[in-house]
Amino acid sequence: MTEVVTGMDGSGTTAAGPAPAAPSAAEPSVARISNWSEIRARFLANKLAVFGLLIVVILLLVAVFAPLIAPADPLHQDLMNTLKEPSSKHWLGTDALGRDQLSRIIYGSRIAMIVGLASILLACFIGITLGAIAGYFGRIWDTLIMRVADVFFAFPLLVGAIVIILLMGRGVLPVVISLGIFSWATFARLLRSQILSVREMDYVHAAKALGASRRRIVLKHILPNSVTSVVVYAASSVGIAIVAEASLSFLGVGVSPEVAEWGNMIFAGKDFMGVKDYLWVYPSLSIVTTALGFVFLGNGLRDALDPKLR
Amino acid sequence: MTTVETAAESIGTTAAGGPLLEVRDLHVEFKTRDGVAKAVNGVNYSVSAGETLAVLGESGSGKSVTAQAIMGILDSPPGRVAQGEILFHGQNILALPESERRKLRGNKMAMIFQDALSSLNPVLSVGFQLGEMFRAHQGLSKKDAKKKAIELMDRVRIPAAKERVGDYAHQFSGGMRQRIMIAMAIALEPDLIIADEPTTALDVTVQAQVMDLLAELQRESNMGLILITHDLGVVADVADKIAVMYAGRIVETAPVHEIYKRPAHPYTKGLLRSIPRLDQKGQELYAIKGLPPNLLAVPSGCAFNPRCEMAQDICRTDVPPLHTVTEADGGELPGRGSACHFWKETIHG
Amino acid sequence: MADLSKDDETTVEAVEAAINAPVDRGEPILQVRNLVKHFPLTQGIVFKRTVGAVKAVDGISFDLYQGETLGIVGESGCGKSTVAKLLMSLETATAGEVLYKGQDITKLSGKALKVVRRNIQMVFQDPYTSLNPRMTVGDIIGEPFDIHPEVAPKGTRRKKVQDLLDVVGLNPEYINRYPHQFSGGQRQRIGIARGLALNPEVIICDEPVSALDVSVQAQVINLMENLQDEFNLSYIFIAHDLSIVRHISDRVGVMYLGKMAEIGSDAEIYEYPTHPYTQALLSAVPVPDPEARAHRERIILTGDVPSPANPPSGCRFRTRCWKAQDKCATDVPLLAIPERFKGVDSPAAHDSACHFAEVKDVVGVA
Amino acid sequence: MGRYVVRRLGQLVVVVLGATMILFACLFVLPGDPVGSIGGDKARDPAVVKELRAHYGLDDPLVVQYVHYVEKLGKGDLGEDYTQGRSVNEILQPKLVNTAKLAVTAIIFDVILGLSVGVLAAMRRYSVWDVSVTFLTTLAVGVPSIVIGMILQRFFVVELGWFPLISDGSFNSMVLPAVTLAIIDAALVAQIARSTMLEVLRADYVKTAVAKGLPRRTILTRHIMRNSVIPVITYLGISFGGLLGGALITETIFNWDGIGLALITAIQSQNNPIIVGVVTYSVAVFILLNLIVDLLYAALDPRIRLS
Amino acid sequence: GGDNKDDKSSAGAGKGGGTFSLGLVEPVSIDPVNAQESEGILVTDNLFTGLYEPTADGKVIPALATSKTVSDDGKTWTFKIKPGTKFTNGEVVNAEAFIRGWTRLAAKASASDVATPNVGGIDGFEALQKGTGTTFSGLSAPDENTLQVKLATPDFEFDVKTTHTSMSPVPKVAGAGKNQAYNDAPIGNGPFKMSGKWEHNKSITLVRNDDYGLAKAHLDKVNISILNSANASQLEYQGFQSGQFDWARMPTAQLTAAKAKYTAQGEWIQAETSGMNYLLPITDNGPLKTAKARQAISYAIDRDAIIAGVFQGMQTKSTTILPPSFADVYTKDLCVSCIKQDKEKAKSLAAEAGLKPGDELHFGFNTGGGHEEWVQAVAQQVKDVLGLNVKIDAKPFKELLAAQQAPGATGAYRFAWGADYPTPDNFLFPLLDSKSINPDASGKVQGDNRARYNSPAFDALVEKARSTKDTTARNEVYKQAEKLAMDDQALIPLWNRTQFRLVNTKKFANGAMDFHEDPNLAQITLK
Ligand SMILES: Nc1ncnc2c1ncn2[C@@H]1O[C@H](COP(=O)(O)OP(=O)(O)OP(=O)(O)O)[C@@H](O)[C@H]1O
Ligand SMILES: Nc1ncnc2c1ncn2[C@@H]1O[C@H](COP(=O)(O)OP(=O)(O)OP(=O)(O)O)[C@@H](O)[C@H]1O
Ligand SMILES: [Mg+2]
Ligand SMILES: [Mg+2]
Repeated sequence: MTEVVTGMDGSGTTAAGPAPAAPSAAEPSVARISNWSEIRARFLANKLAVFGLLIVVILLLVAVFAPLIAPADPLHQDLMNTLKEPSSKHWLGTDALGRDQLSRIIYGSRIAMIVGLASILLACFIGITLGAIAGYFGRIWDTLIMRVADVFFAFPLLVGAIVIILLMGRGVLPVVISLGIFSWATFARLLRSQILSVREMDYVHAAKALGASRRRIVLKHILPNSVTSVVVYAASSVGIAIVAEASLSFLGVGVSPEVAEWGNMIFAGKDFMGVKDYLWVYPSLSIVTTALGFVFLGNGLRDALDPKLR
Repeated sequence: MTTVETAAESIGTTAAGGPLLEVRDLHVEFKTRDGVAKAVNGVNYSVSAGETLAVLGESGSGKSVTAQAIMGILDSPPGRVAQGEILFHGQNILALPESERRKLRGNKMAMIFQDALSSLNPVLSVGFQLGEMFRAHQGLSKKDAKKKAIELMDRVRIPAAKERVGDYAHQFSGGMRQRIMIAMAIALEPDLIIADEPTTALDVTVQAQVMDLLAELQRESNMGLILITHDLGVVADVADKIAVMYAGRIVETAPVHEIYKRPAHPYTKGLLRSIPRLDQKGQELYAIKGLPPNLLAVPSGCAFNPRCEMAQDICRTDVPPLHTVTEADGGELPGRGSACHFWKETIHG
Repeated sequence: MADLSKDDETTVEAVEAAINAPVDRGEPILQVRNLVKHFPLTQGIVFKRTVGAVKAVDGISFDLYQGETLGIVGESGCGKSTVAKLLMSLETATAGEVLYKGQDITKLSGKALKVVRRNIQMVFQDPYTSLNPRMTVGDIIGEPFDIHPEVAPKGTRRKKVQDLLDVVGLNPEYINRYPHQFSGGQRQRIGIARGLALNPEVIICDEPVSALDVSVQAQVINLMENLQDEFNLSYIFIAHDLSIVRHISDRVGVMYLGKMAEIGSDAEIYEYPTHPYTQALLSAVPVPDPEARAHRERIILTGDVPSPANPPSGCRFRTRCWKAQDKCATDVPLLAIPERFKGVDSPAAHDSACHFAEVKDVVGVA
Repeated sequence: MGRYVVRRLGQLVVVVLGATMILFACLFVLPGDPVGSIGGDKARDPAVVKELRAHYGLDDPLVVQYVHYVEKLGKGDLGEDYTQGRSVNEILQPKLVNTAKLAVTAIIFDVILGLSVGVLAAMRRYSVWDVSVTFLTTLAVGVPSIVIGMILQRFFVVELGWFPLISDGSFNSMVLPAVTLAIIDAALVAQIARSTMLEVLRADYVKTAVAKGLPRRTILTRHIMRNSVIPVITYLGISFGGLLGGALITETIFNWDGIGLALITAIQSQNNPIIVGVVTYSVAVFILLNLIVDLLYAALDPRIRLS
Repeated sequence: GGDNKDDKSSAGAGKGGGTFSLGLVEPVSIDPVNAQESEGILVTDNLFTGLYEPTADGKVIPALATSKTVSDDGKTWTFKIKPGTKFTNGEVVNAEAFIRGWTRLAAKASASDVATPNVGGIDGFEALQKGTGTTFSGLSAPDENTLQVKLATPDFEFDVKTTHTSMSPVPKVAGAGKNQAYNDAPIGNGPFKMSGKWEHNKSITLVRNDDYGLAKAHLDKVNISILNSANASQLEYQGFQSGQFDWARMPTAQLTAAKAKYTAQGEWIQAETSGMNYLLPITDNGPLKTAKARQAISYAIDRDAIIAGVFQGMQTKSTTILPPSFADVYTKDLCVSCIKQDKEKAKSLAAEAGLKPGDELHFGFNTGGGHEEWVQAVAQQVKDVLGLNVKIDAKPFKELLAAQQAPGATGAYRFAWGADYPTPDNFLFPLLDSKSINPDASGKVQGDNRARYNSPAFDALVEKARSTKDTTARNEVYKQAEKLAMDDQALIPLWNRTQFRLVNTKKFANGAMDFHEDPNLAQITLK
């Protein structure tokens, strides 16, 4: 998150870190150090990152294999067994329609993953494209894009999302689109400020001096060196998007209420606060865990993607 | 200010005559993710009042870390003094409690850093930062402190000091900033100043101005000066004696005149030979082969051995102690030492 | 950006033909004429207004001959790097010409410029920021071949990269390593290898060794000299360390505040400097010889370098010059052989932009 | 600097126009007839409907409506709302004040809580304290504020009875909503404060301050805190948009009569003038706030010149 | 409202004084001219007293009226008004005050939502609505305390309509309908009066009217906190629990727990009110066009299971269109398909109606009303039994309304109807009479008959009932009409509108729910 801020005011610190202690060049390493294996090694050395990855992978697996894992159909109502406390039969109890909570949470991970990932991917896509244009081409593009970003930035996320959803109707796609559309501005700003500093790096001049095309300079030199903070921000935003989606459900504009989705579950369960707390506690925990997983993963990725960090 | 005479105040009044500062077998380590980096490995040197000791050596050899250990401003964690003594006016300051050491800093010993811009707080006016010294150590009022700050700025020849006392670091040129750093160091007339590469970031003409000023101020108040640098030219200009560091150790010590004439360590020798000279246009430059050592994996034996042309088997196994260097006839050379198994061959060969 | 119309096609061919013509040793390969670069000082975020200009380079002329090394010295901010960038067309010149084999490269763009860029390369000061931290050494040195595929057929590239590593004295097996795994000196070698990849004729070195330790600096300088001999390169060598410049250069130009103060052969500049600024500069260089310190006369300048946004009138050095007179404030001294040395067969008779030029030996050798 | 402020205010106009334009485009292609919402849910006489449409200019093309809106906006008039026929300004201004009260209190919480927690974490880096701060702050961001708010309400209002349920404008009734609103930002502020502190702690000028022999306290307050607070302020400026989003939920839970609640009600009843009004206000406030942040920024950091 | 017959007894029943607090959603209006929903009515009913009043169990009792007569043609009504009562500003309440109020209600400028159903039948209404006239030609005051009403069409239940709060008298200061000062602080003749003005979205405070012309209230003061609709029942309940409110609704989810907790203390109020919950089928279009299809749906729903599972037994199944509180006409089990789920019957009816498994059925409901659960249960049952592809469509209320009104709407909608006054006509005519479809040019339904039920036979029966003077006979006709509509399954009854309230019995006595589901403030006494 910090990167966001320092990025915002344009004082992002991207200068190459201090000179590392001289590497042990004594023994020529013959081993082919591939890009990925090195990143992987750095990543795996970071316990928190691995923990985050574990959470995310488990969630993804759960989402993909929900039908195999879930003990029951998340939509199956059993009106004779409504509001049953957690038991061996229903590990996390049943809701007001006698649906198995555990199964709903398991299926809910699908929506969470889709909404969380897709909306952030969308925001990233728009934000990175526009941020790159603004940062690299500067001038009128910069002014134009940044003013538009200001507009979106000043527009409260939930408000924007609600309007779009009213426009498109309820459902997963509108939620994804609206969250994406109203969160790209941060990505664009972040990337732009990073690019502004990377743009002046000597290796960019070197590539220009070689006669490299703009495309090449942007794609090979500028973007890879400016997206890390975007990656971190994106990862932490996944959690924010999931929370926002849950809030939309609370405000009655999320996905359709029968859908097994964490926000819906919290929304339905909140009325039972103090009576049947398990109804809102477990879905809330699911959201928190997911958000934590992505944040850890993001921070880990940033560290791993940076070959300088050791 | 206080009635109780603290240890720090008593320092400086006792033990006159001996060296001002003596570093004995100092070891400093840093815990890093990849292991313990032994940045300083048994450094010995001393400075007397009015004397200038130049500490030479390439990047990462431990010059700054030693200085920081003396000042007590090591990054700790991860750094720590693992072993050794630092005697200031004969008293081991490493044994003092932090509150006592704080009173020494700025007051009895001061430090000038390499990069003046980043060493000055960007959001406080330079006058304020200068005055702070007097407020913290002498309890002066804000107004008096400001007056003192102006005096100081005058003293380091900052034009229009009165008008500029409220300016911020970024509003001064590089040379002026460094002069402000010097002003800060001499503010309380300390006994010892450590200047860590004070001019590396400056242009030659400005560097000359600043070095001159520093030398002059030192002479005026008879301070001990430790000048850290890797510029042999600067050393030749101002130093009285020299200590050369390599991989966390002192590899050679000598009075300034001696070392240029007769280096007693192959590293020093290589260093001197590899400097291009303004007054000569030679052929190919001499170059020390190989690379500086990795502190996480310092070569066994003499740390310089992989790069040394004279290296023999013993160099790969035994760490050479700092030999006292003698003339060919056996007469001792005062102040000279070399940590080379083959110092004789080096100095006489 | 370039609109490659038909006219441009012919230009490209013309340029290609021109630059493929060999140049004899001792002939000028690069001619710089009245080069000017002003950076606009702007205010405002939405609507930018120009409120002035930083006169980073303000009318500079010199020649670079085939096979020689031209050193350029001067204090920080005097415009050295800007000159380098102009020569590389990394910045667009405000005025003036840079003629490479007679082609004005400041007017070229697109393909034609790309052709020229094959022949002029650059080595940067900071070995830490001049290599993309996310590319392997192989990719960095191989990038020129990706950009100019005609230079090396696909299959041969890896080999070529390894050869280049060998040439600059690095183990060819390092090809898959990342820049951060190398020391500063090694990184600078990688930068040099990248510069050499396209077999350029001219290499512009912007302070290539300033960031290196003395013990490593010599290795790099030696390498550069060897490469020059081997590949018949012409160097423009920018530095603020006058000793290094003297060591490597055949001719030296001294810059002050966007202008060339003095230019001549190395002996002329170091032993017979006629411009006061050159003299001050040389005298300020610390000499690694304690014997010299007693009998060296040093000229300590007062004051700081003025801002290039608002340079002094007349001679730009006059605010710090001990010889300055009224004339210096009004007349801009031209870079030419000073009146009093004209026709004199002496090393002092070289270009110097001072109204009161006179020889003063400050190095103490001659 | 005066010029700078003027230009920033000019920018405000541009952004407000942009935002309202987007909103207009969205709102008026919405399904449903806003006139249906004028008054209650009852069916009404077509003649009346027609007249109402004319009164609110709803039969004009979108562009004309927008131009009318902008014209009025220029005079500081935000139009009339649909349900009560009252001036939007008149309706929203007291709510804006209420929300502002809440937001300011929340921001004060943010700063006090976030800054102190973050700074402590940075000072005791790698300690149990530091790790738990990292963990808890991440946690706080991950829990929907609905849940936080309802837990607080249940516990402190219903169980303990410490705070009134219904706001009476007193500070006491503001505590819970403000805390709910503040929690996420406080967590983020703590994270930011922690990492900038770590950066500042390593800065050379801190080393200088230590080398000067200054007391720890002085170093902390004068040299460290002041430099660390700048990114925090920036963050608070830009987080305002999120704050308003949070206000939607907080105000609903705590029945706080602010613009968030007004917005929710307006959205549910398609009371477009109110929606547009709220967004206009909030965008304007957002920009004004960031202008203040910039000025503050310049006041705190002399390197920044506003020109 | 007050009850003039129990004057003495109620005055002596409890102690006076006390402040009663409750939470309320922001009313549309607290000026009778546009008061319409239970929130607005709560306030206006206590600020104003009209001719007649409804009782909680659906009877009509006189308030200021001392007698009524209707002509045999059902077109002329004469009311005698209790003399000498006053508005709180001292003005006398006489026939003129009623004429003033009703004229104001009908005036075009007032743009009242409740004018047409209440005074629409009076001569001269058209002119007022169009703005061409300023006086109500059908109203006259033969003397100070006599009000004569001439109707354009016969209406033997006009007296019932006068129970509506909009039919209150107003003082001269009321002025035009749109009168911000009066709208926000109405001056009336009821048991309470305003203390200060309406603080929008914040509060309304009432204090006792000590000059009230009928039985005086006991409470000193009523504090009404205005709550947001999205969270109101939650807030009310929490407010009650924490002792900040003396009256509260509660979220459905908390009903069981609340009942268990508060029954013992006698704080639990439960009543079936004059409201009904239905599934509204669109009868002119789409899958539910035929009566058989609608019956199939009705049979497919297991109301008992939903009541047991979702409502935890807190609702009562309904089998009629009219609410049980209309005791005179109520005929249990009129809706045969409602009595018990019958999957086989549902399937065979569906087959006859041409409803095939996989057919799409649109099912709309509004968010924010706590309907999510049972809607899903109903949808699931229909899906399970008939194999229909039920598409749940959740929308904010206004949008749902628009969707129901839209030309070409199909499927079923959640629907509930509460009576404005206690007469079958108030259900049957607006909901099912073809005149209440009232489509505009585009086909958008403007009336309340959004099921678009169109049966000439039904219309004729309603017509007939309206022109029957004798109450018992009239009720018989209404019964017939209801049966007809039920046989056509014009609406699908689900459950009665059972309402639950909590009232603070530690401090107060006599608290109960009135006809509009509001607390009977005028009767509440301090303990
Ligand atoms: N805070 C730290 N954490 C880890 N290692 C450190 C730290 N500070 C210094 N070191 C290590 O200690 C060694 C000695 O550093 P030092 O700064 O003393 O070198 P130096 O001789 O001053 O070099 P230079 O000429 O570049 O200033 C270096 O290898 C450095 O990596
Ligand atoms: N892009 C730019 N915009 C505005 N001013 C610039 C720009 N680039 C350089 N300058 C200014 O032009 C002047 C010359 O800069 P240049 O980098 O050429 O100096 P230099 O001689 O290379 O200095 P150094 O030795 O520090 O590298 C400086 O005052 C600098 O601030
Ligand atoms: Mg150092
Ligand atoms: Mg430069």
